[in-house]
Amino acid sequence: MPTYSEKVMDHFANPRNVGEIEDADGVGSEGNPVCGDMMEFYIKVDDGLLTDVKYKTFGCGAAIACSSMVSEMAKGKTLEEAKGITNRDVAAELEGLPKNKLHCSNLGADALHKAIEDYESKAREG
Amino acid sequence: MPTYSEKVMDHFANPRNVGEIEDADGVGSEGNPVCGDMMEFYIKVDDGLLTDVKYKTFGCGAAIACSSMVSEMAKGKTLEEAKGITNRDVAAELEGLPKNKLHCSNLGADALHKAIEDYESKAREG
Amino acid sequence: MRDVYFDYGATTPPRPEVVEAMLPYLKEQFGNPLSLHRYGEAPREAVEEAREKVAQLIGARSNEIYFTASGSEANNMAVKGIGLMNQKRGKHLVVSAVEHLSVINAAQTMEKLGFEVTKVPVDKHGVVDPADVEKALRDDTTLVSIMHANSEIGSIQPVGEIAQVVKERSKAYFHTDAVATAGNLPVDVKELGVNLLSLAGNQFYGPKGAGALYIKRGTRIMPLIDGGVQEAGRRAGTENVPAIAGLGVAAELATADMEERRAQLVPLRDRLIGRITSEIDRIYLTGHPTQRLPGHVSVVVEYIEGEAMLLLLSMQGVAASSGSTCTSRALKASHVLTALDIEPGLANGSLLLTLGRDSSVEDVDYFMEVFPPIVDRLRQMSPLYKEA
Amino acid sequence: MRDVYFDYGATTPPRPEVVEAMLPYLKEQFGNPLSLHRYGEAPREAVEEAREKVAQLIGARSNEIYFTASGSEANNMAVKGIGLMNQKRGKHLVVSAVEHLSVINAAQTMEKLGFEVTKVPVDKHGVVDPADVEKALRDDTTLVSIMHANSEIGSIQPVGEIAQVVKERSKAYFHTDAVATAGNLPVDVKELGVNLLSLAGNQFYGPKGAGALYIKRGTRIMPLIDGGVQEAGRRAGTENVPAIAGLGVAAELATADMEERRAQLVPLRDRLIGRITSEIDRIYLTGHPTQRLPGHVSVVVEYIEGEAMLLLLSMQGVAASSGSTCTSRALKASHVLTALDIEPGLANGSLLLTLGRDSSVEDVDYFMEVFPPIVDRLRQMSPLYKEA
Ligand SMILES: Cc1ncc(COP(=O)(O)O)c(C=O)c1O
Ligand SMILES: Cc1ncc(COP(=O)(O)O)c(C=O)c1O
Repeated sequence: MPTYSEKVMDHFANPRNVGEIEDADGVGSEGNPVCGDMMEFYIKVDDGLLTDVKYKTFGCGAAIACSSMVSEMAKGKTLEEAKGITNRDVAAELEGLPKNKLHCSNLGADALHKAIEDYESKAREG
Repeated sequence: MPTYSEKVMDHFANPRNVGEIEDADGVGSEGNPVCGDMMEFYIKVDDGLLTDVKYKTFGCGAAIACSSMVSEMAKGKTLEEAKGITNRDVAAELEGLPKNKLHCSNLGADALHKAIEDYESKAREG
Repeated sequence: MRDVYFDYGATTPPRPEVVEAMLPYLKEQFGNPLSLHRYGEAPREAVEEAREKVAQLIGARSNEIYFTASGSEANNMAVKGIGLMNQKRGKHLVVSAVEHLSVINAAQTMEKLGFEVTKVPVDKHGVVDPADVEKALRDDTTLVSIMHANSEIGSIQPVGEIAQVVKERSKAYFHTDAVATAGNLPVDVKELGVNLLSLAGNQFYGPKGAGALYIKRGTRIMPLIDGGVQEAGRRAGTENVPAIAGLGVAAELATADMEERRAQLVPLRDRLIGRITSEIDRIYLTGHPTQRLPGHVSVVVEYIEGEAMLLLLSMQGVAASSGSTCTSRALKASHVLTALDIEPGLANGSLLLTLGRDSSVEDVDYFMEVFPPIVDRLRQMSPLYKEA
Repeated sequence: MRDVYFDYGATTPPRPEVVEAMLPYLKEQFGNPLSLHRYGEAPREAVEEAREKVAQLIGARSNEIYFTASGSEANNMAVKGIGLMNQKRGKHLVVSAVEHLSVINAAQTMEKLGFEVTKVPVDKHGVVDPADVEKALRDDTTLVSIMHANSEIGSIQPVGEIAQVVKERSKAYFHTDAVATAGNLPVDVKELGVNLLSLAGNQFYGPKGAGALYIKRGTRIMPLIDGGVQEAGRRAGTENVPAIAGLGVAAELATADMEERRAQLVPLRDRLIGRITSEIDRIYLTGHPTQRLPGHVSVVVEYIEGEAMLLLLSMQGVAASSGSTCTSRALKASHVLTALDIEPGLANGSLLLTLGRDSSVEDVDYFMEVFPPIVDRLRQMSPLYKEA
């Protein structure tokens, strides 16, 4: 599959941190199956740090690789640092994505941000 | 040139009876250079017989072969017999002509008939 | 790892005899068929011989065969050429909702040029009801175009019946896109009763770059490509002699071994359909269960996405395809799956396995070894599966 | 007997490197470039590599190159695609009187569809005066199509100047049919200042079945062949990968040795023109004496007819062509010679000698040995010669 970089293929074939976190501190999802890509992120937060990041992804190779990459990039970061991760950073870290995948499949950062928002809104409420 | 039969190619390559008859008894021409084919037939008549038939032809392979074939078919024939030669007979005798050549290049019989007419009208007048 | 090509629907490998037949025209016999000298002879004969072979394949006369460069060109030529040539009689066209994009989009262009197009629906198996075509017919309909078989879902249309209806109930010409069937199933223009029919060599072990449009004698049609006198003035451009020669040989070989090939493929297809739908849950066959192309298996797999399946299959040596949004370059949901009323999320789980000459039981069984774990794996990471 | 091919204008033999480059895509690498799996990889790369090479040949960007199956298709795509897409801006097209029939007849079809076409005349050398193009321009002109060089009379048009005039004086797009020049003479779309340009591989030692249309970025054009996403959605149909790969190699080779080839051919051409017009009386060069294609010799021979010359030349091993009525399948006088005001009888004495890579001084001299007796012989039997 020449349209994907080796890095993408590596993360697609061996996705890091797949799964759910039962007692997640925040959950966020982005995309939907109609478009072909949907991701759900779960985070554990401890003292402002992302101690765990997991996800489930329905989608193409790019979507799965992006989720995996985001989870790797975010894990261990502060919430502020994680909020600073953009879809662009993810694509760059993956050594590029095919042009036609840049918009629809590269939703990992957005889903992560939603999970952080979820955590923060719960924190405010709770 | 696969579009022409061997017989056509033979008559084209070795046209019979080419030339003019200085003191022809009849001359007839058909076609014109604009269409790409023009033939002029000369005949000698003796006692109702075509003792000599010659022609000059401007035109394609088919036109030259038709002229040659007509001259061969007519020579030695009676005027009446010669009048009976049709363009179709000529094409048949040549083992066929390409369809697109049937109409424009197959003028030999017509030119011959004109030469006979010329002879007959002179005979009537003279 | 086994190397399994299950994408004969995308294109077929040219048979060695086909390539062999092309070579002389790429080399010494490079002449232009229009040339009067000897360099034109063999190429001209090759083209006419191929025309006869293609005519034989579909029961036509050779002077009713017009070579094109592709199935898409043949389809465009039919739709636009008939429409534009007959506009005085009317500006209404009828197509089905599951036509190939080369028909659908050609019809759309005709709409831009002031024509009206009616799209006939299909049932849940992707099959057109002749009664629906009848309903769509109008006094000003000049062309009805219904494909012979759909390459995405495999369903075969009742083209003969539809042609009959069109003939009886209208003055419209009837065109069928037989790109998926010609060379693979018996196709006879007289039996089908069609006025025009498209085919493409690369779908039956012929070369790319060679298709044909059958145009019944007496049909009024405007050229798509104007110019010189090639193809009786109906399709200009220096003939692609090697490809046409190859198409001829492919047609000849197909005529000879079609039955044998069908007898090989139908059991393989049914074995694969049987195993895949019984051994994996929540997987559904698309298209008609029996009225379908030999060797054609198409399914939708719930909870997971097509491209991801293709990538993992590919890592196991299996080449297949999908109608999922992500695998379409246009990134649009397949209009065919949409026409079947399959909901878009499910349609994204589309998987297409098209078998051909070199396919074997071993291939099918190997596939059924590697595929279930792939489905499992992707479902395990799917947020939809969890929710289900 | 010597074997002399003097009909490179009809088509050129593919170079061995070209054929070599095609073979893998006829065999193992038969896949469809759209396929996501490994069978699609090499074909897809081959197509994109060829696109770059063709772009380089004409100084374009690779995403401005759209592959077609022939020069005629490219011309039709330009004329119809620009016309139909821009009809809101106007329905007036300008072409020259000596365009290839694929432009002339495409324009005629546009007339049937409600467009107006102005045909710009040429001078006695077949050359268009930019001032005449300027005069033809109107507010509603959307396309001007003037060929780069004419393959029947060899004349090269001042395309750069014309493009300049069109750009300055109108909002029309400018298309040039460079089928006769691309790969044979330097062609640079930026230098020429054109919006669209057609070329065909079989004119420069590439394969048949592969041409291209250059479409400048930002040009509004409607596809001729609608359908799938190939060629960025502008030209549907499974790509003819082998032919496209061959076209790419031909473009690369042409880029490399164009100067050398010109340096070989111009002296041969001029030697042949010099000898033929000095050693035979009543024979006239057609087209421009110096602004002409390298290797291109075209004459009219008084009193005799073209096909007869070709047949006798053929018997001497020389393959040539003619624009005479009898050698045209359509049996119509050449519109090019007519546009030069050559009277029809004389036009029927047309003879075309087009030299190429394998042509030599020996070929030219052999030709000048066998040709004069042929002229003599035919004149001796011509009723016109006698009268003269
Ligand atoms: C100037 C010109 N334009 C267009 C064409 C048509 O090219 P094709 O035969 O590839 O369609 C030719 C053919 O020789 C040509 O010489
Ligand atoms: C049913 C059908 N019609 C038309 C086409 C287009 O054929 P081509 O790619 O040769 O243009 C295809 C291609 O697979 C097809 O399956």
